[in-house]
Amino acid sequence: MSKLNLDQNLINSSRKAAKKIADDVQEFIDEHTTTSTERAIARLLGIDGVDEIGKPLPNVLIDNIKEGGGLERGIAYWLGNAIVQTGDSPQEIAEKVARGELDIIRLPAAKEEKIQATIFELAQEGVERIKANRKKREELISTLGEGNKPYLYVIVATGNIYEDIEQAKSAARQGADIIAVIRTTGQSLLDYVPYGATTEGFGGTYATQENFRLMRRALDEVAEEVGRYIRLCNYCSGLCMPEIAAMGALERLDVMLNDALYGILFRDINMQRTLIDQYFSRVVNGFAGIIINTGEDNYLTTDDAVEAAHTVLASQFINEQFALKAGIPEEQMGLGHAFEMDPDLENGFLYELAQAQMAREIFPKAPLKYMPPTKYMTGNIFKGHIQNALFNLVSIMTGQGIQLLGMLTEAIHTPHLQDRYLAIENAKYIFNNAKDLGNEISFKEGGIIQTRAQKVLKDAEKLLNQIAEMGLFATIEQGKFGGVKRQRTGGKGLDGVAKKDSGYFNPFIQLMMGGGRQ
Amino acid sequence: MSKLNLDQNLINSSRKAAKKIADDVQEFIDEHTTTSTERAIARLLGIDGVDEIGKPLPNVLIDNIKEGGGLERGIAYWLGNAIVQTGDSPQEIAEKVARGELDIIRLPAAKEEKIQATIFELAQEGVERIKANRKKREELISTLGEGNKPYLYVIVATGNIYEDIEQAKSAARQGADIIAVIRTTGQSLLDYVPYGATTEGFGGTYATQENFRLMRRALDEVAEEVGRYIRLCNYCSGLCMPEIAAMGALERLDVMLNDALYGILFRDINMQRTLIDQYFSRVVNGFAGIIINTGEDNYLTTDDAVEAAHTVLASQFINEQFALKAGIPEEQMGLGHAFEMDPDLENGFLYELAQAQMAREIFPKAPLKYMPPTKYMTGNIFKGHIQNALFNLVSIMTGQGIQLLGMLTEAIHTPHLQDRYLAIENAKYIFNNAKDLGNEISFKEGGIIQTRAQKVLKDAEKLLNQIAEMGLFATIEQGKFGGVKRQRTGGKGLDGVAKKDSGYFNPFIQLMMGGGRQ
Amino acid sequence: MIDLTRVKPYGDTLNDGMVQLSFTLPVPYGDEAKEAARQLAMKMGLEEPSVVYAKDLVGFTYFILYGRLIHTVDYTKIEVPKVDVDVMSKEEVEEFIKDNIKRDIVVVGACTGTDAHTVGIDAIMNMKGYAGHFGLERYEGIEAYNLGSQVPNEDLVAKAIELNADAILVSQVVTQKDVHIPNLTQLVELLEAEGIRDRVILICGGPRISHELAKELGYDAGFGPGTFAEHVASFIVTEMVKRNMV
Amino acid sequence: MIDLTRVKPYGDTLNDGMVQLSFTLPVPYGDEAKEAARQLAMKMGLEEPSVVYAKDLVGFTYFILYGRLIHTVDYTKIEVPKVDVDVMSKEEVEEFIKDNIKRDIVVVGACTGTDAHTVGIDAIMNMKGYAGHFGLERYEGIEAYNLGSQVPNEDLVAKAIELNADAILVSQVVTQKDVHIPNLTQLVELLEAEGIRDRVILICGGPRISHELAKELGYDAGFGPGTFAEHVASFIVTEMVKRNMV
Ligand code: B12
Ligand code: B12
Ligand SMILES: Cc1ncc(COP(=O)(O)O)c(C=O)c1O
Ligand SMILES: Cc1ncc(COP(=O)(O)O)c(C=O)c1O
Repeated sequence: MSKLNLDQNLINSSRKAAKKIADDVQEFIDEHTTTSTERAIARLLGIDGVDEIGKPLPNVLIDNIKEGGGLERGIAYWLGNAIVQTGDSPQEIAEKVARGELDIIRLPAAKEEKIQATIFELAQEGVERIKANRKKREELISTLGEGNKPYLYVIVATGNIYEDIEQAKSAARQGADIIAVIRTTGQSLLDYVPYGATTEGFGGTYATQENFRLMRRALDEVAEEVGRYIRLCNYCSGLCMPEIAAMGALERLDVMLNDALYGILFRDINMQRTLIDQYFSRVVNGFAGIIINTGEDNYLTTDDAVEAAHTVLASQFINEQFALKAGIPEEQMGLGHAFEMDPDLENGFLYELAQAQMAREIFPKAPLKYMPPTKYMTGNIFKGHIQNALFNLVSIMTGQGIQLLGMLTEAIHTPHLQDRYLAIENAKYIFNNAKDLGNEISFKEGGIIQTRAQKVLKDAEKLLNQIAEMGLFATIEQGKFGGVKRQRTGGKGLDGVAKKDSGYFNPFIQLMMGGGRQ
Repeated sequence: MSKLNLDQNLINSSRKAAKKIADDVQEFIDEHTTTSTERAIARLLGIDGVDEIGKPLPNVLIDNIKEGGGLERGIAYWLGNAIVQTGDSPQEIAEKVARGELDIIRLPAAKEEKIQATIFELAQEGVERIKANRKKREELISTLGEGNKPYLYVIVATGNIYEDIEQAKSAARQGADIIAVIRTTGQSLLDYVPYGATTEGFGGTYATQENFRLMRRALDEVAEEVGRYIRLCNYCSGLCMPEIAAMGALERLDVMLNDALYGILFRDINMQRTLIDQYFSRVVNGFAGIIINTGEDNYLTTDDAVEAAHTVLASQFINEQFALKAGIPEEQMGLGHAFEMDPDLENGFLYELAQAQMAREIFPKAPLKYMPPTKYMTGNIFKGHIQNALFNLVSIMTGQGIQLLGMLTEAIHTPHLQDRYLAIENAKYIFNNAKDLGNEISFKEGGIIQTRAQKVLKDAEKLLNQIAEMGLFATIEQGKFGGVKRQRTGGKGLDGVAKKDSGYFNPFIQLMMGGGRQ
Repeated sequence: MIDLTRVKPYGDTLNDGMVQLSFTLPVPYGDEAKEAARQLAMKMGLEEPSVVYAKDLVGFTYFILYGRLIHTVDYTKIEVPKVDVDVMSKEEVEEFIKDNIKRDIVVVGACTGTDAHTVGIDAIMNMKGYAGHFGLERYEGIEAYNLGSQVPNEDLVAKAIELNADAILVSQVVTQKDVHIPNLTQLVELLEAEGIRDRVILICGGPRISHELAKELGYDAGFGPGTFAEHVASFIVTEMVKRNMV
Repeated sequence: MIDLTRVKPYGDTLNDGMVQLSFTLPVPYGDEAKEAARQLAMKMGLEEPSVVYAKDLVGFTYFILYGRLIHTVDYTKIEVPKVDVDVMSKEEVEEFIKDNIKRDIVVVGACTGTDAHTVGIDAIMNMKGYAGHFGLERYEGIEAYNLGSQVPNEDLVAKAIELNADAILVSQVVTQKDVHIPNLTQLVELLEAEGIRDRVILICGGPRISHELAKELGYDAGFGPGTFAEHVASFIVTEMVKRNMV
């Protein structure tokens, strides 16, 4: 039952336009691959570790085929061939390449079917491991239980995985349901994933597979202690989207920041690269049962939350379609939005309520990811704490899925132990004290709230149809999202994009999309 | 238009019962006077100052007639007679009595009509002075303007009137609309009003006429500066209710704490004394255009806010009737209630909303005085700041009249300068950001909110009819309000009660109630 | 690893010393005001103090600061005087009285001086109790007399003598400008003057009362926030046996 | 009366010294933890420190305290280095350029290093500006080039040389663990190595940047929160004339 009286025709038209946008781009995606996609495949086939100068073996391997001009055919082919020819395991092959003992592109070519069979068998192993993780998660949730929605999501960001673990455990004990380990500043621009446990980051901690593993273990321990499954979140964005998805799937992460456009707009990553990368990353996330979080909130840090509200909705529609293409069910679509209006705005609370309720009604099954006030947070921690309280109130009134808790020190530093405690206390208080408020109230016909939501929907529908007309690439070139303009061939990482040749194959797309999930 | 679907029959029945309760008590009141009522009359007739040992002249005078057995006839008579006989002014007479040069009860008796004429002329002067104050207030409001409702009400309580002035001015600059000068602890038990400017109080500042004057002047100054009339509030409770009303009327106070039952329950003042005292104090407040604030919030500090909610409503009905009897228009009835439920209560916010909306609908014209969380405030100033935010939100959603701002340090100390600033900021933020929320929403038919309000009304109606049956005195003896039991002849101040004799008269009742107000 | 002999505040890294402060200075808003705040923070031993917020309160300026504290505290050396008693449940206390005291004990309580905050003493003494813990009135073997609020010390002492009280409970909630100190002290003096100080167990309580303070003032025990009747009862009965007041 | 040579925090009475603090200690919750917090507060120079709230964070304890500071600060002796310029409006700046510089001036800006927070530099440079104050791009007589985010210092210097820039604007928002300090320092070194340090007006800004810090690091000026384009423009044009860069 709609509280907002939204026009279902506008919703349908928006969704149709978004589908057209995604269809167009998907054609382009299907014809291309990237270095990071191939590295992710290598990882899923069991390759890990670094060479003697610390370069990750997936990079070593993909650089090897890229330099040899073989990126177009994809690592699955080359690795399969190498296995057939040498009888070595993928890891052994990678190590040999690293030591300069092998150039896999120069090996004689085995039979196509042989290669495929070999690779598919190996791929199946990776897939099984991920399936097992998925099952383990389900088991733990069914035995331990889990928090109520909105899940309380907090970040840790000390830069040191061991400190992060202390902070994360403490947060779980206070009531957090999801722990996100923020990445060190700039990691998204690294064209490789660092290796091993790390203790030196700025404003965040390196995303590495070992760090994932350490934190996963710590959270499983504390979950037993508090009797509630604690979800682990990391960032599947930047130049290594698909690789991080692979690592997350292997280490049983539960939530991933994963947006089709974020890297383009906010990290100036080349748009072709990001769009191709996001596809495979989402296939993996979807299969692994990972909830993705899209980053529409970011638009509002560079654009105005009142004026640009429709771009958030438009982006949610687009992200939804890209996610569907990658086989992600609605229940795993943590579409993003944010409480980012100027607190001095008269009736701003009503507009925020309208926006959040609108998202809820348009994406009824999605565990919407709601982001707190950040831009208008100041050093006034007392006022900030109330801004966060109103944010929490809107969330409980509109049934959001994931609540990224606002920190009263947002404008000052990454969260301290007590900041997180106070944030959790804030949310718990309000979620409990106003538990059924949403059910209790309805909005005035034609009032401020309804009118606002209807306007935002209408504007989004218009924008989406414009984009469908002109294409996503051109739209971004014109700066329609977040007020940020990017060129089709600009930004970082374009050199990692290659057009697939006819012999290209990626076994995981088939295994993960093809009903393999049961 | 009712949002709560309240049963109008229950409201009517409650009001009728409350009227019966007040009628019964008024009969008793009309037959009695008190020392403090007589002292108030003395003050209104122009008597002020202290004797050589610091005893206020109004006390000197009334003690004189009381000791002489003349209290029953009232000071107006004795003073009138003394003026007629001596030709002195009231002040001169009081001074002579103080010096032991005169015993006004032993003077020969003049003619009744002569005495009355003399006194009424003098009384008329007092009345004119109050009328002028009233007019001055209206003028200032119309030239300077005033804050929007809910008025922001803050307290100052340094113990030192000069520090209070600094704090009050600063608060006005931050946006406060009403400044209440809290009284020093225990003043309500003094059977006299201290004299002069004072600088030593505990948890509050003595209410003296000079302190009123100093603060009034300071607030008028700052009002010019901020372009907004700033109201001054004090406490018209305790053993000197009518006197403080007189002082407030003379010094243009705007708001007075003034409850028919508070002194009985919370200061253990004799119930006969308080009920008689409240009557004349309210006549004066009403005439002076002063908004009274009743103290139903106090019940919830000693009783449970969920269970005792109906006692708050019942008391509001009773206070309304007593106020009507004293000629106070609804627009001056700041009936009290409070946001005092345990913050850990599931859906507590909904119950608070129900209570506040109910008060709004039942007393549509009253500038309801809404009191903040106090009992469940803790040393956790951060959580406390959000408790106050929710309180502010309920207020703006339900159109309260006067918002006593919650202090984040409520559990720690009387407010510091910055506590008040933060409280004002909190309220302003929420009042503006959720300005029209109340207009925008309606409550579910038969939902938690409606059901709760209906239950509270029903329980109040039942209680009021019980009280009407058994009488107010007996009800209080049984501890129905605030869980506090008081005996009819217990508590402080009974010795100040006297039965009027046939020659008794109080000129001000006639002048102030008798349409004298134009 | 944490060195408990040199404990420091913790923000997000061990020994980072992070502390938040806020205060108002009676100086006009501006860069000089902020610098004054910073300098005060440095005098407090904060490194890199940072004024994260400053608000003009007209003639006054309000500040919020963060900084890193250089001071440490030796946690291993800390000893806090505590009420030294095994807390019993209501039933255990009742059993204990039956077994060891063998008569009803008399407890008189009040909120004294000008203090009118009865909720605390009621929580301990009245039937209903507090947060689900019954009050002393409901204890078998305890006769509890709650005199209420604003009771002069003289009246309390008179009542204690009249009832031959075993224990006196005093509640003090208003502590502004330390008003409770002379009031609490005067009670001890009165009891001594009457020569009955040793014959009663003298206990005070309230949100700002600690056992340490109570002892200093000459009380047998002091109870702060979070006290329930059983804490007080356990102390009284154990102490009575210890002192041979049976 | 206030003695400005001995200023103290103000709660509700002059010189009461009232300060609020909060911090976490890595020790388990309990009376000893509270005492540790109190002792730290005393070391900070707080009299009668009172732990008004303590929360068990399991292995850690969070505290809120109040106390009275004994320290004072001499307000009359405080001097804060400030950007010393009369701020002109956009129109006045444009006039000033026309009258005194008589050519277009070139300003290059960027958010450097790994910092991706462009909102601040955009606020100063882009057309739209900030809070109703237009950015430098819109100034007649100013050619503004905003290079965006995550710009390596090398690229910035190269661009400045290419455009023959009169002023370079650098934004630094991420200051965690002082990452901005080496980055800002390196830029100065690069400019010196290229021999053009004297030929440009070098300015940095960001929420934690003060003029004082900027000067220390070898910049001509530093701008913090609340800066608008006109502040920066006024400084640049005034300084250009002062340095005879016309
Ligand atoms: C309720 C209340 C009132 C009610 C009291 C009603 C009543 N009959 O008790 C009313 C409205 C009347 C009131 C009035 C005033 N109040 Co008052 N009040 C409060 C309030 C909101 C709650 C106190 C409370 O009930 N706490 C709940 C009880 C259960 O807790 P507790 O008292 O700490 O008791 C526990 C323990 O301490 C212990 N305990 C307590 N006593 C004893 C005794 C013994 C023997 C033992 C063993 C244990 C024990 O056990 C209890 C249970 O665990 C507080 C603020 C707050 N949130 O704390 C202000 C507060 C206490 N009040 C304050 C003030 C200043 C006043 C006034 C003086 C203001 C004025 N100038 O008019 C007046 C005057 C009262 C007077 N003459 O004493 C200040 C005190 C400041 C200070 N530190 O000195 C406070 C802190 C508010 C503030 N920030 O200004 N108040
Ligand atoms: C928006 C934002 C983002 C956006 C940035 C989008 C964009 N394109 O700018 C996104 C989401 C991308 C982001 C990401 C991150 N952020 Co961020 N972000 C913020 C946020 C919410 C607001 C910053 C802002 O826009 N302020 C508004 C502008 C107008 O203010 P300003 O920058 O101070 O600018 C004014 C003045 O300082 C001055 N000024 C600024 N620059 C210059 C330059 C010159 C020459 C002059 C004259 C003046 C001047 O003039 C401006 C106008 O008055 C702040 C928190 C907050 N509320 O402050 C966190 C914050 C700055 N971010 C933070 C962090 C840690 C990050 C990340 C590193 C987190 C991570 N590990 O992923 C990432 C990575 C970013 C990176 N590589 O740099 C921290 C920094 C902590 C610290 N003290 O170091 C903050 C404080 C949040 C927090 N508490 O953790 N962030
Ligand atoms: C979708 C998405 N990915 C990633 C990030 C984190 O940014 P990065 O790791 O690129 O610094 C964010 C931050 O908001 C985001 O929204
Ligand atoms: C009606 C009323 N009068 C007076 C007071 C102040 O109390 P006193 O001055 O009696 O201490 C209050 C406090 O809540 C009140 O509600």
